[in-house]
Amino acid sequence: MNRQQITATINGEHREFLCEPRQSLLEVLRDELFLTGTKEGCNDGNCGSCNVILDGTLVNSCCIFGVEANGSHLTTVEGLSKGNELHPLQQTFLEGTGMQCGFCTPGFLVAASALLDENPEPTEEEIRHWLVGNLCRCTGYDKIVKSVQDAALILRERAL
Amino acid sequence: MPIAWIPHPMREVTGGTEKVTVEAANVREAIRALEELYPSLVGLLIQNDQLRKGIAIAVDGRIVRRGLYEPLRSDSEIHFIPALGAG
Amino acid sequence: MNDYVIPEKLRVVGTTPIRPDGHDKVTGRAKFGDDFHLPGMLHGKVLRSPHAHARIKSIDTSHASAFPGVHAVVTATDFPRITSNVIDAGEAGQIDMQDVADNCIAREKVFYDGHAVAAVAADSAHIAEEAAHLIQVNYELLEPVMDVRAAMADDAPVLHDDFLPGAFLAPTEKALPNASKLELAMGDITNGFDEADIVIEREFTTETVHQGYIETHIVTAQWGANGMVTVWTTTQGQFAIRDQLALVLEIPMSAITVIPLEIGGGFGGKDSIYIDPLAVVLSKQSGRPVKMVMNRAETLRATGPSSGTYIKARLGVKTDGTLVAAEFHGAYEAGAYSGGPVAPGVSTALTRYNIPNVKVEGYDVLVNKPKVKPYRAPGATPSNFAVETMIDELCRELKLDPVEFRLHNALKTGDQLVLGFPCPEIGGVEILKAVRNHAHYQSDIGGPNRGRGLAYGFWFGAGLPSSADLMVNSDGTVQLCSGSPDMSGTRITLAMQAAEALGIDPSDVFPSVGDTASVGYSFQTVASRTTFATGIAVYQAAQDILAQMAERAALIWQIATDDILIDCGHFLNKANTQQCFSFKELAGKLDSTGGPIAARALASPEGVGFQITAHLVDLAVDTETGKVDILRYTAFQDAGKAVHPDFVEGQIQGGTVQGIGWALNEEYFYDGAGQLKNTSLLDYRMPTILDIPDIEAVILEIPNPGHPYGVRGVGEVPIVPPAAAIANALYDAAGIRMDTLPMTPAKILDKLNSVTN
Amino acid sequence: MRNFDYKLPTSLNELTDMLSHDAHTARLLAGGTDLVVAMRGARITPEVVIDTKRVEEMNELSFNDHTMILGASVTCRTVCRNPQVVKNFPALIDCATLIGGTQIQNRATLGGNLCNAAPSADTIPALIVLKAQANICGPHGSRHVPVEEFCTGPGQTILEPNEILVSFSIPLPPENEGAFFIRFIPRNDMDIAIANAAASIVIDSSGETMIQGRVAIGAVAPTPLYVSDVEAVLSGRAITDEVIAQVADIARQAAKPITDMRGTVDQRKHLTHVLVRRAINGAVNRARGSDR
Repeated sequence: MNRQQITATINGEHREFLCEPRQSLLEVLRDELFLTGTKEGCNDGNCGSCNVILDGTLVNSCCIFGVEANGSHLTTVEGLSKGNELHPLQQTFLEGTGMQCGFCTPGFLVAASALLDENPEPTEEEIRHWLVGNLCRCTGYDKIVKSVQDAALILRERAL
Repeated sequence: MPIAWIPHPMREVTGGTEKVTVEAANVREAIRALEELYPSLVGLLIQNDQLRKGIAIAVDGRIVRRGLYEPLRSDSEIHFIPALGAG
Repeated sequence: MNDYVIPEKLRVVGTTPIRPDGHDKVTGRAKFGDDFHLPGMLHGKVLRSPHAHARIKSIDTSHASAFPGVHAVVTATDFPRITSNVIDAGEAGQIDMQDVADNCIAREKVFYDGHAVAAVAADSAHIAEEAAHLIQVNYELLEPVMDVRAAMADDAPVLHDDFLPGAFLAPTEKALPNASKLELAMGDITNGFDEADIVIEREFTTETVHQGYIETHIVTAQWGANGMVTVWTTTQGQFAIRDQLALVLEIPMSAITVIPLEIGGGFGGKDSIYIDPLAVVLSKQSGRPVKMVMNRAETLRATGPSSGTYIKARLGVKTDGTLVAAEFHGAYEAGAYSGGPVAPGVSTALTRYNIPNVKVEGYDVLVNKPKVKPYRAPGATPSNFAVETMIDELCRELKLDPVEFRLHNALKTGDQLVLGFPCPEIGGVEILKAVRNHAHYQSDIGGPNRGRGLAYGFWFGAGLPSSADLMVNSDGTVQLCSGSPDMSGTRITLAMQAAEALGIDPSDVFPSVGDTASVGYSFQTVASRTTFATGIAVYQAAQDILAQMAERAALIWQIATDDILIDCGHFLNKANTQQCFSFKELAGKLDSTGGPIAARALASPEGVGFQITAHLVDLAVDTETGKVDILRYTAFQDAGKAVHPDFVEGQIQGGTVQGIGWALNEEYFYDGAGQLKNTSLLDYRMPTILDIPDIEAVILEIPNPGHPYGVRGVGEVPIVPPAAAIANALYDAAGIRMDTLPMTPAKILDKLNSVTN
Repeated sequence: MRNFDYKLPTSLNELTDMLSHDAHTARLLAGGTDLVVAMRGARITPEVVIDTKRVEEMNELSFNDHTMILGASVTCRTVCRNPQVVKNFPALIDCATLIGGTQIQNRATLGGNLCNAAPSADTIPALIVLKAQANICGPHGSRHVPVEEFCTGPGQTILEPNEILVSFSIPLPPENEGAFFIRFIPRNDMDIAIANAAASIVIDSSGETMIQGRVAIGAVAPTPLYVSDVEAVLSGRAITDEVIAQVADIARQAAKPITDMRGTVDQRKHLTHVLVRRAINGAVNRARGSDR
């Protein structure tokens, strides 16, 4: 088997692992590194459950081969909190009931964190446009939008 | 005495009668009492000593859990209804 | 049967504490179906039929078995041939286990595109998938039948030779091919229509839809050396999985432990087994644990869907707006095996109006599609769409306000239901008045090609068995274990009810979901029943705990237990209220007064509170393209008592959005040969965050006397009226009457063209 | 998924050599948003996958006095964030912001969209009306082909197995030109176009007359279609609803759609008319400077 050695910085940690070229980044994260917070919902780029941040950009890890991540910096949902201190998005999704079953939640959190990194003061419309690649079947989205708005406010207050 | 309501399509068997007063302490006895009046009715309700697939029982306005063994009061009303299921 | 005296003031119920399982879900630590790994685990994949209807002539698995990395290959011959075994699932109906078994792996025939034919376990999922495609199946193709009306025609291809035409068929009535019938009636339908001044009759069709949970079906199974089976899975009911596995595999229920993992959405679709027995037998044959993960295409092709329908309905009304007669005929797809949602679908079709003369008939129709599964208020969305659009038509014909018309005809407490018995406590009138008084109803529509629609919806819900264990810890905290998987926050709603009953803080109750070896039997998390029915089990267990603790206080004070007053988490000596233990203080004394205490309650509550709702929608339609934009949406619903109002609002919003998807874009596309064409979330078009405005949820609380805090189920009914509300708004906007779901831009455009021509 | 060899060349020469070696069994990987999915579904089963993300020429985005050079592996995100693209080519922004969600736009490339050659590809009609040229490199040198000649059928292109789409050259538009892209989908995002259309219009100084114009339509023929007949009809005509409708009629006639699960023949022809009208109006507004 043509397994290749891959090196990447994942959630701030240096990681080395072997992967077959046919393994997606999602499979590698879940099956080789046991970072199972990143979810598979559709495996073809249509639901956003597998979202990670790759070298500063939000991507669907199901549509990327693991070998493509060689030398990259990755952030997964496991990297959003600092130890036991939740990211403001995690806090607001929790307090604002921005989730029901919680399965799509890691994808939404990662996607929303990428948004707030780029745009600390998004309008509701900007939030909805940014998150259109993330499907949620439980909430009807309203509480997700509000949770993102609330988190943006917390982050802006912290930045003052 | 309890009253048993005959499901609409089964009234063919009862000659159109829609409800029957029965002497019964539970649903099972009520069906036995119906059987004496309308022998062919029981096979429409019961199979192998169980309610037939698709049938559930309501007593006094509540869909009951004990099925054939549901106790009846003297003024109880029994309805045979489609099993509703749920998601 | 008892009606509860609902306390006027509730301390915990009605507040919004944070769910205890939430932290793990926002940090990615929660273990969903695919997040569970065992050492040495193999990966299983299924070979599925590409044909909608075919006889299996032979299967050659030799190439797959010889493929490097493959450890086991199974086909139907590796499973026991069970004799037809009907199990009684109480008020949920009866299940034929032979059908369940055959649906998991096809024996003589395949009945739908995607029907499992064989399965492989290998070192990796990639290897298993490659090997599965080396299995050679020789099929004799049979003609498929994909539409309910075609399936009921005299010359229709017959799916099952031993098919029974149903329990509610009159003895002399001729059975239809592939269809079982049920019938309900009250009053005199002929006289009723004679009394009517206006009679309209309309026909409707709706397409097959899927529940669309984002997590697919996943199971891990381990056959132990001693023949004990352990299954980790994502399910709405661990006991249902265990019982069905035992019956299909013919092993004792006690030999199987099903451990429910977190569930990534179900909506009714994760209530039974699919790949579970395949994983168990692959594990038995390989001697290794086996995980199986359905991909999205498999999930769409082989699980879930809810019925497409054909509906014909007739309504009779007097000029004063009084509904006097109604006739409803609904044919619902059952899929490959009988047992679709026709009974609740047709039983709720008219139930929210008090109509004296009614006849309802329903057909459960076999077609070459996956066996349908419950989907949130199963069957009610298509029937509601039909009747509520006809009501709207009558309102316009009679120039009556749609709220006033519905108020005039609303089903009230004590009115006779089509099921035969009187309606229990129901808040329909209050709901309709809330619509009338709401700013949305009184606002201007504000622009051309815009319209407003109203629809009114009803759902029964169910009780069914639930268990709950409570154990008091010496520090005064409480363990709560139930058998109800938590799909959307029920750990906290159960913990809140325990805290309310025990007089303690909800943060002192730790709720968990037990496996089949550790908690009493519980029916699935379905039918809007967990907060209601499992809540009653929790309440009963809490009463037991309080009684046991009162005995301890009595022991300490050397008085009779009857002399103990329990008040909001305190135990007092009635004769000397200076003598008082807080819950925590008394918990600390349990060890020294006879040992720890625990309580278990198994409840099967019958006092189900019916669900009633009204939805109001504003939309705009692009008359050149047929595209609909939802502008404003308000849903009014009776929650009985909202235990956790944020989650009730979430249920209303989420169910409404599923209903909007069903209304506008969601459907299965089969080609002429019965192959499903839209097997991805690209082409199975569920609503995105850009398709939906804020859904305003207006929660009313008309207590259900069948629950100690007045709770009704809330989860299902929100999906019932959206399709009709949108159709009615489309008429308001563009003068077109939609008679089919989904109301895609293409269909809207066709209607617009037929109106202008 | 069948296994394969993954290669990561760092120059165009290296890439050309690799491709020549495995021409019939290799596929080029850019963003992967189509390729990975197609491979997972076994619709494409390459033995070698050659990643183009490190090839400088394919990742170039530069401007000279007359032309934009847009590397085939430049992502939609990069395109959308480049102020000069935003200023000069709003029609490219129209389509590049419509391809999938944020996550897809961050990976998907215009070169990939063209080479995938879907009839419904959203960037191709815009590239056509912007007179984009595909710069192709092969073992025997390079050639330059107008984008409208690139696709030959669903999933089929003029590329030889050993050829590579390196970049696009797109002429900078004059001040009085506007271009616009629009598509129709049932939802508000995340769908494949049932039909789409792009138009570029050059207007005179009065702002009331069209001097030149190009129209392209998609999802209504085996390939995205350049509707060449409209140029003659547009030129020198006053900007009126009648003229625009006349142009849309020509596009509708040029459309040769099929019925599939996403749309019917009639619906697609009708939509072509609607979308071409809207695209022309959008392009005119931009040419007038009223919506840049």
